[in-house]
This record gives sequence, C-alpha cells and structure tokens, in this order.
Amino acid sequence: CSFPGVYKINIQQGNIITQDMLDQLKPGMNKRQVHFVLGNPLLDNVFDDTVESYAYTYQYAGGKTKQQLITVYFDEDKYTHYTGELLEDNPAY
Amino acid sequence: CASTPDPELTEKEYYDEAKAAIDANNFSLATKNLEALETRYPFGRYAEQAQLDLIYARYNNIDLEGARAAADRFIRLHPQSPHVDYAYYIRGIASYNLDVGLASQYFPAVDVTSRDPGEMRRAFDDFSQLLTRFPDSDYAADAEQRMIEIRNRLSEYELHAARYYLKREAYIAAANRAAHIVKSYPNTSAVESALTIMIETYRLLGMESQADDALAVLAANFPDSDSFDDDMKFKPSEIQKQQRSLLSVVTFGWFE
Amino acid sequence: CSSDDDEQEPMELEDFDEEIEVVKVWEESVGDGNADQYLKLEPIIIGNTIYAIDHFGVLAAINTADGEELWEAEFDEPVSGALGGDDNQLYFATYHGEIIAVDRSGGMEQWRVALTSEVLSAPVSNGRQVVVQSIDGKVVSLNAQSGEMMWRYDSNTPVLSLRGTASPVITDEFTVTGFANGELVAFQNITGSPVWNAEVGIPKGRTELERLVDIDGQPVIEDDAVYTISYQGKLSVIHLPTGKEIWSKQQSSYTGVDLGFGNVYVSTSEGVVVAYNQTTRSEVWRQENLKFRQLTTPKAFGSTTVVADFEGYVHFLSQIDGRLVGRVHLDSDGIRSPMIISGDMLFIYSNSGDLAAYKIAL
Amino acid sequence: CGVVRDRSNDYINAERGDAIVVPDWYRSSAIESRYPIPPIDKRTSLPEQYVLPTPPDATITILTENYVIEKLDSQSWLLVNETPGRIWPSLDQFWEENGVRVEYENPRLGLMQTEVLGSTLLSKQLLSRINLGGATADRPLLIQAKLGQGVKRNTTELQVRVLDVKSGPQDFKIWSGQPNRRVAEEKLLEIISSYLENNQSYRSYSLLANDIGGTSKVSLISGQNERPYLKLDLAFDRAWSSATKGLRGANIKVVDRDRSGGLFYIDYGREEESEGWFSSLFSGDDSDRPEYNYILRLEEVEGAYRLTVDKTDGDITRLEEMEILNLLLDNIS
Amino acid sequence: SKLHAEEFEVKDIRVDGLQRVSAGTVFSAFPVNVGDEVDSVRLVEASKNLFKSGLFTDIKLGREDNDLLITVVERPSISKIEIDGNKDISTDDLMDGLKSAGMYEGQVFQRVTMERLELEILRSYVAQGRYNASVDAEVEEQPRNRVAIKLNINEGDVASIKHINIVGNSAFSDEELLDLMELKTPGLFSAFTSDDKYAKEKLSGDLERIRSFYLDRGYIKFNIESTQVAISPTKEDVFLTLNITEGPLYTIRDIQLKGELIVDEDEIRRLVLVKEGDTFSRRLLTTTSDIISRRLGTEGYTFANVNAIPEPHDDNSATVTFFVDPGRRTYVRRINFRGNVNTADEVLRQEMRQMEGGSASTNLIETSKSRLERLGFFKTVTVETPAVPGSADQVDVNYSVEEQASGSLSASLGFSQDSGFILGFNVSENNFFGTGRRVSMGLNTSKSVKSARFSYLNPYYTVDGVSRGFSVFAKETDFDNLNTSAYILDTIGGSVTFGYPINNFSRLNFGLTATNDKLEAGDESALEIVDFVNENGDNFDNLTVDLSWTRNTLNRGLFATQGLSQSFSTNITTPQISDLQFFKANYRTNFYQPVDRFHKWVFRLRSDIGYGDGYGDTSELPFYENYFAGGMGSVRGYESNTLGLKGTQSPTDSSAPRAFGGNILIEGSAELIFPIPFVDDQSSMRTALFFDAGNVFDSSRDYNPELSELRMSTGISFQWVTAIGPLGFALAKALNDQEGDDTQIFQFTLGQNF
Repeated sequence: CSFPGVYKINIQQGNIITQDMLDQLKPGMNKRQVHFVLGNPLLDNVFDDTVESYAYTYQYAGGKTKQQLITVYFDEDKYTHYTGELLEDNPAY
Repeated sequence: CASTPDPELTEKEYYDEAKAAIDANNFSLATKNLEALETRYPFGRYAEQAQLDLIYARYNNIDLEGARAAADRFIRLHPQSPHVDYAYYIRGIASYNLDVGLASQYFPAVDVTSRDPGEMRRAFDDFSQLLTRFPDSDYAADAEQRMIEIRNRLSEYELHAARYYLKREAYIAAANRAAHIVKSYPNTSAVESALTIMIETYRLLGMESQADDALAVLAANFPDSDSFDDDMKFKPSEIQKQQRSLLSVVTFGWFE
Repeated sequence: CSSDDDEQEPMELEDFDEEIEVVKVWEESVGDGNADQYLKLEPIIIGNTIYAIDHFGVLAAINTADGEELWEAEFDEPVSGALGGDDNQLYFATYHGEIIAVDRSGGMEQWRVALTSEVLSAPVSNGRQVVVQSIDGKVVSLNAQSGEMMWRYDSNTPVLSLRGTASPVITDEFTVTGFANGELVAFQNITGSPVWNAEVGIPKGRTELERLVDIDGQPVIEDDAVYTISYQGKLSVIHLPTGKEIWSKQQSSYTGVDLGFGNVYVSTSEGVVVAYNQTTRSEVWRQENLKFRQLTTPKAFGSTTVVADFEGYVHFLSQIDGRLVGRVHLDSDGIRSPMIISGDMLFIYSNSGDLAAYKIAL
Repeated sequence: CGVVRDRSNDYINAERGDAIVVPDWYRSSAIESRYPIPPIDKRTSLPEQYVLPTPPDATITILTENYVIEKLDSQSWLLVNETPGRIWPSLDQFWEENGVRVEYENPRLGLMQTEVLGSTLLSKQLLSRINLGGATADRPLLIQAKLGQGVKRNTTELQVRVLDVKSGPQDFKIWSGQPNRRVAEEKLLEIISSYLENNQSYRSYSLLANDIGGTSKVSLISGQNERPYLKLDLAFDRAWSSATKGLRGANIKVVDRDRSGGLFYIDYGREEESEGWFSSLFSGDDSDRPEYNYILRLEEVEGAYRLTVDKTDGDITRLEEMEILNLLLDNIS
Repeated sequence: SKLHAEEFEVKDIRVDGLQRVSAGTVFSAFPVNVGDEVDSVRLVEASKNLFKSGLFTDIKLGREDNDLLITVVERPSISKIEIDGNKDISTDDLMDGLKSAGMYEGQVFQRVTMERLELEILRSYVAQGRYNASVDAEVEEQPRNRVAIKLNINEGDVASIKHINIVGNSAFSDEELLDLMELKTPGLFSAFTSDDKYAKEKLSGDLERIRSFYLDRGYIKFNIESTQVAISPTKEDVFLTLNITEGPLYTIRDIQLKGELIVDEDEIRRLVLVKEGDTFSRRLLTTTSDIISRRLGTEGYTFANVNAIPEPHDDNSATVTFFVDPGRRTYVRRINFRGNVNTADEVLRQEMRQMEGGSASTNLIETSKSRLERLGFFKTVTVETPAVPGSADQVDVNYSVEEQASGSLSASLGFSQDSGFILGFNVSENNFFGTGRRVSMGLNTSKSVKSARFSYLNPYYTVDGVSRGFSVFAKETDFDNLNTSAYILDTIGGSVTFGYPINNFSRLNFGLTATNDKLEAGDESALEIVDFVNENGDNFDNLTVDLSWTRNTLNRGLFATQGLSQSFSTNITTPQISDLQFFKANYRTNFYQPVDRFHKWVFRLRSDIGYGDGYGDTSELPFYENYFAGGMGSVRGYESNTLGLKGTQSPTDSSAPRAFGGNILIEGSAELIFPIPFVDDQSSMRTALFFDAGNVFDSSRDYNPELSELRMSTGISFQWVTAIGPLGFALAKALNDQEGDDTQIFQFTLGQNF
C-alpha cells in the first residue's frame, strides 16, 4: 500500500515576476520606478548598487528546487537592461 | 481613620539612617528612609545624594525596575550634576540584568545568544548615552565592554536564524539574514560566517558577481579564515544537505 | 471617614392644630392608577363627569357629584399619558407611542395614530385639534375628528433630561408648551409655526446633572400671561402675545404652578411650597415643613392651597401665610398625579387607583 | 565540571571586531552599524569578578555650616555655601546698607571697588566697626572685594582688601594678592559673613556673576546681534554623532546627510502628507514637494563646533532658528 | 525703579524671590542677554516666555539704572496627595490620571490643573451612571512653599435602570430586543452583575447590537431615530427609551463582484455565503468579505481589502456589490520573535510555515501562530504584521510570546503506613532548557515500588519534524499494597521511538520496546495470577512493536479551548522472539467546543477505549498488562485503580479482595469548563463541572462490557499549572457505586497533566 511519507512543506522564496511586469520596464527609469513595477527586490545587495537581483525559488514538498533569476542592471541609477528568463509557472505557495 | 504617619525626622537624620542601613546591607530599610527623605525634603541639600543612593539601594533590593525608575528621575532632575554618569550607568546595568534567567546564567550548555536578549537592547541604548555624554566617566570602560558583548550577541542571534534557514533550504532567507549582519553589525563576531553564508547562497542562486564581491570582502578582512584552504581557494562549509529521508533517520544515517 | 451628608431625607410630619374640616364626599377605585410606574395619570373633568384611566387601560366615567360610575371601558394598552378631552372625545397615549381617541359617551375607539416616541403627558384638545407632546421633544397636532396630522414641531432635547414632559395648554389662537431644554414655545394653532420662544431655564454647570433645566409642569394661562417654571431654572411669567418676560424668579421645580388669591403657588424640587404675589412679585410665604416629600403641583382650593405627597397625605395650607390648616390621608402608595378642582370639590387620583372627591366643610 | 558556572562575568572577554574594509571599488555606504559604540577617553582595566559600584559621595560638597571664614598663612577668605551669582547681589545690598557706593565693578572677574569711605555717617560707623575710625578718620581708605568660585561646586569664596589711597578721584586698582590691613580686613569679613547669614531670605541672583568659573560642553548661544547657534565644545565626530542623536531624539526626519560637508538635510514641521502608494501612483515619481525644507550646518569656529540652521527657500526667522536649536539642545546627548 | 519706556542696554540681570528653582532655569527661559538693547515691548515678550515655564505664579520686571530686576513668586510644590472615598475607581488609576496631568509629589502645583482634574474625575463617575457623585479637593498650605492635596470623593450610588422601552418595533417583540441588551432592569443577579447600572458605553454597545440584529435580518433601512435617557428627580432611577424605525424587509436581488479578483471569479462566487432571494444579512456579507480577503491573503495579497455595498431598490430587494481591492502582492522581509527569553529561536522558527523572503500568506502566518500555541510552552502568542517603512510591498511578521512553565519538577519525601518511606525525585520538561527537546527522568524508592526511568525525545530531529527518542526504565513493584491484587513484578527495558508528520495535523509514530519481566506470585496473590504463572511461567522477554497515529487540531498545548485530538495506538509483541504473544490497542479522543465568543465557557468530551488480548499460544492478556480504571485522570470519585473485577482470593488470604483490572477499558467524561468568578488572570487555572463514566472489563472471565456496569460520577475539578508542575484537585460524587466499590470524595494529583 502507498505508505504515507514524511509530509514536507513547500518552500517559496523570492519575488514573483510576470512577463507583463518585465514589458513595462523602459530604459532610463530610476530605481524607484523599477521598484514600483517589479516590487522591491527581496535580495539585499550589500556591495554593488549597480545591479539588483530578483531571484525566485520554489521547492515542492522537500523535493528539487526550481529557480529563476532576473538580474536588473543600472547605470548611475538609470535602468539599462535585464537578464534571465521566467519559469513557466511561479506559484506563491 | 487616617493612619498615624510615622514621626517626621529631619533631613539629615533620614540620610544618616539610610546610610547606616546601606552599610549594614539592609537595603529595604535604606530604600524606605531614602524615599521618605525625598518626599519630605524634595529640594533639601541631601535630595541629590538621596536620589543617588536610592538607585543603589533599590538595585541591591532586587528591584531592578525601581532602580531604573530612580535613575531616570535623577537624570531628569539633576542633568548638570557631576554624578549623573552613575545614574546612566546603573540604569544600563539594571536593563542589562532584567531578563537574565537562572538557566542562562549558570548553565553554559544553554546557548544564550539564540534567546531573545529582551531588555539588553535597552541596556545598549542607556550605555550609549553614558558614553556619548561622559566619555571620561569611570564607568565608561565597563559599559563599553558590555555593549560589545550585547552587540556580538545580537549578531549571533541573526546567525542562528540564518543557519536555521540554511537547514530549511530557504536560501534567500538565509542570504538576507547574512547580508543583514554584514550591513548592520559590521564589527561583530558573526561577520565572518555571514560572509561565508552569502558566498555559498549567492553561488547556489546563480548570482555569481555578488558571490565574488562577498568573497573579495571575506578575503580582504579574514585572510586566515578557515573557509580558505592554504592556496586561498574557498571551501564551502555552511550549507550541508541534511538527510531528511525517513529511512536515514530510522537507520541512524546508514542508509539514505 | 467623610460623613455622608444626609441629603434629601423626607422630613417627618409634625402635628398642628386643625382649623378646617375636610370632608370626603365620595371615593371610587379606578383600576390600579399609576401601578408601579413613575407616571402622572391625571383624570379630566368635562361637564359634570370626571374621567380617569389607569396604566392598564381601565377607563371610567364617574359623576362628579355623587361618584356614580356612568360607564367603564377596558383597553389592553400600557397607558403612559394622562387623559385629554373635549366635548365629544377623550384622548390618551401609550408606551408604544400611540395616541388613541375614544368617544366621550361610551369609550368607543375612534382612531389611533402612531407617534415617534413614548408620551408621558396628557394630550390637549380644543375640539378642533388635538396637540400631544412625546418625550423625544416633538409636538404633534392632529385633526380631532380624523386624527390626521396637521403640523409637527421638533425641539432639540439634551443628552440627559428629567423623567416626564409638560402637557401643552391650548387657547383659541395659541398652543403653549415647555420642553426639556428649558424653552417655552408658543405655536400658531392652525399652521403650527412657532410664534415666540422664551428661555425659562438656561443650562449652566459642569455635569449633565447640573445642566438639567426641564419644564415638566403644564403652563397656566391667565389674562394674556403664561406662568411656567423649570427645574433648576426660573419661575417665569411670559406675555402671551409677544413672548416677552414680564417677571421671573430664580426657582426650581419639576411640577407645575397654580394661581389663586392673587398669588402664584409653587412646590420646589426640594419640597418647599412658596407663594409669590402676582402684582408685587415678591415672596409672600413659604412652607418648609414638607421638605423632600416629593410634593405634587399645589392647587388653590377655596381659601387654602392644597398639595399632596409621596406617602399619600394631602396637606391644606392657608393661602394667607402658608400655615398648615388641614390634612387628610388617601393612599399610602402616594399621590403623584396633579389634583383637579371643579367648583367647590377637589378630586385626587392616587398612585394605586383610588379616586376621591373632597369638600371643605364651611 | 564546568556544567555549572556563573557566566555573569563572561562579557569581559567579548572582543570588538574591527570595521569591515571594503575594497574601494565597492559601495560601502550600505554598511552602517546599527549599534555604534561611542569612543571613550578613560580606559580602565576591568576586574575579573564584577562588583556593582557604590554611588559616589556627593555629600562632601555639603558644608557643615554655610558661612566659614578660613585662613591660610596670611590669606583669609569667607567660604559661602552659595553660588557666586547669588552672593554678588547680596554684597551690593551690604554696601548700600552701610552707605558705601560701589565705584567700579567687573562681574566677570568678580571684582568690586568702593568709593573712598567716610563720606556718609553710615560708612563712618563701618570704619569704626573695623576699628579704623576715630584717629585715622582723615586718611582716605577704600575697599576692594573679590568673589570667586569655591573649590566645591555651588560654593563661593570672598576676599576683601582695605586699601590706603591718596585723596581725589580713584582708578580701578588692580587686585593685590597680599592683604593690606589684615586685622581690619578679617574684621570686615566677619561683618559681611554675619550680614549674609541673617539676610538669607534675600535671595537675588545675578546673571553676570553666575558665569564666574565653569561652563557646560553644549550650550545655546543666542547673542542679540548674531544668528543663534549651538556651541558644541567637542571634537568633530563627537559633535556629528551628538547632532545625529539629537535629531533622532527630537524625531526630526533626516532626509539626507553629507558627513564630509557637515550637512543635515531635514524635513521639519510640515504636515505628513499621506505617502501611501496611491499618491506615488498618481503624482508620478518626483512629487512636487521638495524632500527637505531646512539644512543644518556643522562648522568649526575657534576650536569648538557650531551648529546653525538655515531654510531651503526664503530666509529663516529667528523664531524658527530658536525653536529647532532649542529642540535639539533638549535631545542632544 | 519703574520701567522706562525707551530702550536701554542691559548691564546685568538680577532675579529675586527664587526658593527652589535654580537661577539657570530662569536665565535660560528669559531670552534676554547681558549687553542686549531692550525696550518694554521686548521685555514683556521675554517675561511671557518665562511665564510659559509654568514655574511662577507672578513675574515683575524692574530696573535699577542698567540692571534688569526680575522678581518672581514661585508656584508651590506638591508635598503629598491623598485620595479617599473612592471605591469604584481605584486609587492607582486616579493617581495615574493625576500623574499624566503633571500632578504628582514634588511637582509644581497648578490650581487650574487641579480644577480640570476634579471635573474629569466627576465626569468619569457620571459616565458610570453615578449621578450624584461629588469631588472636591482641599489644598492645605505647608512650610517650605509646599502644599498637601486631599481629594474627597463621595461616589454616591449608581442610578439603577427602572424602565427600558423600545418604540416602533413590530417585526421583533420587545422581549427579543431587550434580551440582546447588556443593560437590564433589575433582575435576580443584578447585585452581582450590576447589569441594571446605567453606563453610557454600555448603552452605545446595546444600540450597536440592536442595529446589527436588524441589519443581519434584512432591514437595511433600519434606523435608531433617537434615544432618551431620563432620570427621576430623586436621581436614583434611570429611564431609557429607544425610538426606532424598522423599514421594509429586504431580500437580495443579485450579487456583483467588482475590482481585481486575482483568483478566478467562480472560485470567489463559491465563497459568497448569500445568494439571490436570501434575506439581506449584514453579518453574512461582512463574513463573506473576510473570507474573500483571507483567500487573497493566501495568494500573497495580505493587504487585500474587500467590502460589500448594498444598493436597496424600491421593490424591497437590494443588489449587493463586493468591491475587491487586492492591494499589492506583499512579501515577508523578516520574522521576529519577542519574549522567548528562555526558549531558543529555532524552537519557534521551526514551527513557522511562513518563510522569510517569501510571499506573505495570511493563513500560513495564522497556522504558524496556532502551531506555537500548540507547543504548550507559551501562555499567550500574539502576531502583528507591520509594513516595512520605505517599501510598499514588504511586511515584517512579529510574534511576541509570554513563556510559561512547560513541565514539572517534583521531589517527594513521605511516609505512608502501607508503603513505608517514600523518596522520589521526578522531573519532566517538554522544553528542556529551552531547546524544545522533551526530557524526563525519575528516581523513586518506597517499600512497595523501586523505579528509575529516563526518557528523551527530539521532536525535530530533521527540519520537517521527524522525531526520534529513546527511553530506559527499571522497576520493581510489590503490588500487594497498591490496592491491587498482590504479586511482585520486576521489569527492566528500553525503547526507541520515531515519528513523522503525514500532514499538517497528523503524525505517524512507530518504535520498538524490549522488556524483561519477572513475576513472583505471593501466597496472597489472586488465583488468576497463580493460574497465569502456572500456564506461562514467571520470566518473560518481550520485544513489542509500537505503532500509533495521532491527529491534533487543538488550539492550545495547555488548557485547549477548541479542536479535537485523537490518537490510535497499538503495541504487539513480535511472535517468534517474545515469550508472550499479546497485543494492546487504544483509541483516545479529546474534544473541546467553546460555548461563548471569549472561550470562557468550554464544553469538553474525553474518551479512552482499550482492548488487549493474547494471541498464538498466549491465551489472554497478561494480567500485569491489564488496564485499570478509577481515580484522577480516569473515573473520579472512585479510588484509583479499583474499578473492575476483583481478583479471586486465595483461601489463605485474609485481607479484602483487590482490584485486578481487565483487558477491556471503556472510559469517558464530559466536562463544562467555566470561568472562576472574581479571578482575572486565569491563564494558568481551569475549573470544570464533570461527569465521568467508565470501567474495565475482562473477556477472559466473561465480565463483558455492559452499560449498566459503567461506574459514573459527577463533581467539580480544579487544575492549576504552577512553576513546579500541574496540581489537580477534584471533588467527586459517585453516582452508581455498587457494593464493594471504594469511593473517594476528594482526590488530588501533583505533576500529571491530562
């Protein structure tokens, strides 16, 4: 019989970014405007303020963790471009 | 029906009786006399000294809250007194010891840094006021040393949380706690481990440039850290995959 | 150890030498009177019939001369306002906030109208319209025949007021009534528009208690002057056509006033009966032996001034100097409803429903 | 066996980590210790076993009596258990009641010089009371009195000199260290001492005399013809951190600061516009309101630091300056 | 020395009249300095500033040539404050009120503040319906410019409500509406509850209740026209009249959803508690709004805001529109704990279901809170989620806990006739030194029992909550004086246990216990014992497998007031290895249902059913494994372990027959937990009325379970958790005790919480 295994909770971490958020980004925006669109980055960056990382991880029931990293680049507080691509779905819980 | 008040002594008599009680370590009697002196002669010549002694008497009478309140009062009433540094100091000491439980004081096995420091935070502020206003006070050195311990303890508390999240495999939470240590507790004992955690979690999250930054800072500040092997290559040590499968638990780890 | 000052203890009655002989002509029982409620269900005399109603809706018509009951009717209603009436109808109001009109010959219900709140005073009618005042400070005039609404007036009521409201007094042209905010207002009978508004009691003091200025007694009108009194306020005499104050005295009472022998009689909130001369406007006499006995409105009766108290004693005071000249006892449950005088007879309706008629033997 | 040990002294060996060095191409402004420990001047070694220090004994400053004449070889002075600010006006009163006019005064130095004695009946009596009357009445004499801060706090020392002078107008003589007529001077001290003792109810204070000796580290200077400022008798970083602390204590919003320029940009005294996300949504990003409306400047003048306040738009009124500086003074630590 | 109008330069400033206030204070509050050019206008301004300091009753300015003279009269300072005559408002509250207004010993006395305070105290009495209260203050001058203040309060008595009348109600009767109200006309219990005492706040509370009563039953247009409060001239009686208009009864025409739903519409529609045609009910609408916003909360929109707006139409039907505003998706920045001075941070953090740096979810935050409460280490747990300053989409989650003793420590030294000297040391701690691990150990020696045991359990061996523990025990019992049938049993053994969660509420546990039992039947042992020994011998080595399933949804670890906990456990000896083959199975439940909104009155149901039997070549359950019943924790009112059949006496045994237990246990109790009157902090106490029923049966002696055989009792129980452990008392009356039952009216235990 399928003996019930250890119940492990799902661990969700990081900003949930959607494609239409990314489409709203326009070069030249300042940090406040980027934060208004994408939300505040959850990952503090301590040493380098020219880049902000919007990481997202999701571990289902203690299993493998799927990850997504959107890195946003600034030049003198002006948004230039971003790198990284989105997972197909990024559930919140 | 008004109760008969005990006889009103002169200012000096109250003071002398209190002084004798303190010398005889009878602190409750001392407190009673000092409080009577203060209400009857609020502005007499002994008022300032009485309020100073009251702080000491209440503290030894195991009434730390009362000692703190008496110190506050002294600071408010005699800001210019040359002895006001004593009031700041004892106020700090009272807050410092308010929440110290029996266990954490006598059993070293109890890791006190993972418990809520409680009133110690307030002790830090009180000592800080003492040091800012009276850097030359003879209590400054002791206060400073306690502040260092409190600050280290606060940073260790953060480290506990960070390490839990590593075990929980919540790496962003762990990275943030570590970053918080580096940002807010830059000169404490937890910084080295915090940097290591940042390096390992950033690598895991694919944030190579941030990881390198943290590595550079670690190398700059802790060249002989044991995260470096002898040719300065970084060896991860903080993240250990915990064996979470049932089988491993039952078989004490022999089988995965 | 602060001693409680013995405020407001009713004074013991002292004996006195009787000077008049009071004769009870007849006594009938009409239902349970005010029952245990704090009500003032005053009877009404129309022609030579006296009508009385009790709290449970028992209405009786009795011949004033011999106390013979003409007819009796039962209404299953919590009556709270005293009887009002005119030539052909009687009116009374209930705790449910309804005013009910019944015909004067047999007590048949004619109409009933819902008002906005409880009514504790008697509606008054001049045959054409009925004016009734409810405790939320509203005055309503209804057509006497149909009960149809003619006009309505709202007064602002204070947060705290004394229990009880004044009943209006109606003349051909005006209706005048006092309110819980210490104001006396006169209305045009037909349109209901306020003609004037006199401040009898002005609230002063720090707490809601000290600011009570209710006018609870029915105003008395005598040749173009309205006599009224407020609690913790003034005894005021107002010129009816213009609303100007003719004269006033600092006084306090939660009952009404009466006129007689050229005097104005008042029983104050502390149970002192005071007489003021209408022309000289000065105090003529005061009777202080009945303090804190919760006295009713004094009535001028023959050569005496009559007042009743909470233990059911009826005291006859000489109109000349206020000395006690006579006393009878009716009902130990007390007398709170105002007494009525018709001809040489005095009619009293006690708290537990005894209706009695008295005469002074000459 | 170490399982049970009193740990209340372990704090002694907590060591203070040294500040993080960030390679220069990184930004380091994010690093700011939330628990800064102010520097101390007096470093004493700490005992192994901690003992709660007993309160300092301030009673030694309480004199047994309030008026004492002390002598040290030739010198003698009157020690009074009162501040100089109070004795100075009482001394004025004393001269007046003895018919002596004070010709010269220098409150800052605590020095008084009377006119030549003897011109009034009362002053003649005074002369005889210090047994200089009678035979020596003709020779012109005047008195100098010097007030100074006593050794102990809130006490005053008074010295007098009876000087022989030539007749005619007198100048303000320099105070001589040595007594002139010792016996008369000591007698005069006794007279003044008993005068002061039974005039205790006359409690008048002089502002000028109040400053004789001793000032505090942080004070608000508001001279009539110059802008008010907070005088911080401290080194720069102590002054900077006290200013920061003062602003935080007075919870004035610091929008930005420039440590090297010694500048604080503060937003003070304006109704807190609701800064919810609605307003940022509609009013675009740079809302019309400037972020700060006052600037505090910390600059070094003659060895001490001065904190002045200025308005961004329009010139600041004295009331605003006094209000902000007073608020800061109360909260500076 | 009149003040001349024109300007002059100040040479010195003199202050006269000072007694206590220091000259420095005057100089700093008088904004004029030596050397300033001043005129009368500037001086008046300056003296006004000095007056603002509130230290002086009078300030006069004078001038002696260029010296400015300030003559002040100081306000007296307060030497003593006395208050008497107050009963309803405590002296401390009054003192605090005075202190907050700046009136306390040593402070400057201001007459105007005194008058304001008199008024405030009077007003608070009037607000409590004490209409004829009076407050006056005596100020007595004292030497050294001090004043003593005596506050005489005459509270008078509280006006009682004589008459409450509601005018204008037709849909609901007066009684129904009056019943809702907290204010009542004097009733039987009014002396205690003083519900007949008029108070303004109570009235507004009542109005609100009546309003929601109507709005919850479809009367959208309900309105309270006016309320009258009247008092009798004697100021003893209060009369309340409420005038209301009910308006028509409304039903719901249709439901609309507006705004950004985040979740698809029909899932939200399923959450709506009302549908077309239902009578309008505000309560159902507000509850629906809560449910929807909580649903959005789980999606990470913790600042979601949903409200229902009814739109009445004239055909007595209303359209209800739910406006859904999700706000921004919020994240949790940090989770902070306050108050865990003794408990380690990890013990709390491992209960968290909400992660730092993750999307905030209201129900994860709530579940975490109830998991903390279920630990039983904390008296109170509160949580707040303040927004992080400076960021619109991040919150912190702050849990503040109040720790309580979570174990018991008892050392007993005693003497009883039948078991002689008793020496015992037992400690059990569920939160051993704040590490969250359960440790218990015990050493007990007495004539009849010598035992030692140690057990250790780590509930979080892995981060998911896989637990691991072990225990060792050795025990030598001489049963003859433990009011059970006489025999001697020596047991030694040890066990290892594991457990893991299978979902949010249930756990599976399994383990192995190895035991060695040695039996010695004395000549006074019951015949059953002798038979058993003859049949099976007297020395057994057993290896039992223990399996159990537990499910716990209680809302608190200690003194739960809601939820259900059940456990089904079996232990079976392994066939080949063990000498005896028997099994035991137990099913226990514990159900709590609060009666009132504040969980002060709680209904509790407890049941415990056990069955054990031999298998294979052991015919019956070994007698020493029998269940016993009776006493505290079982059927109160009967002496502990005395229920069920007695052992058949051996002919030589003269003493009374003793209980023998049985292999079938049926036991249960129903309790009504009630608040102790007059005690405010009841978080560590519990009183309850109980009804117990139960017995042990023995299939092997065909004493089979029958309802009539269940012994019953009722009574009152009191539990108190102290620092050294839980104390339990019970006063019980046995209802259907039969001949031979040993009943006990008063029973108590120390150190056993159940």
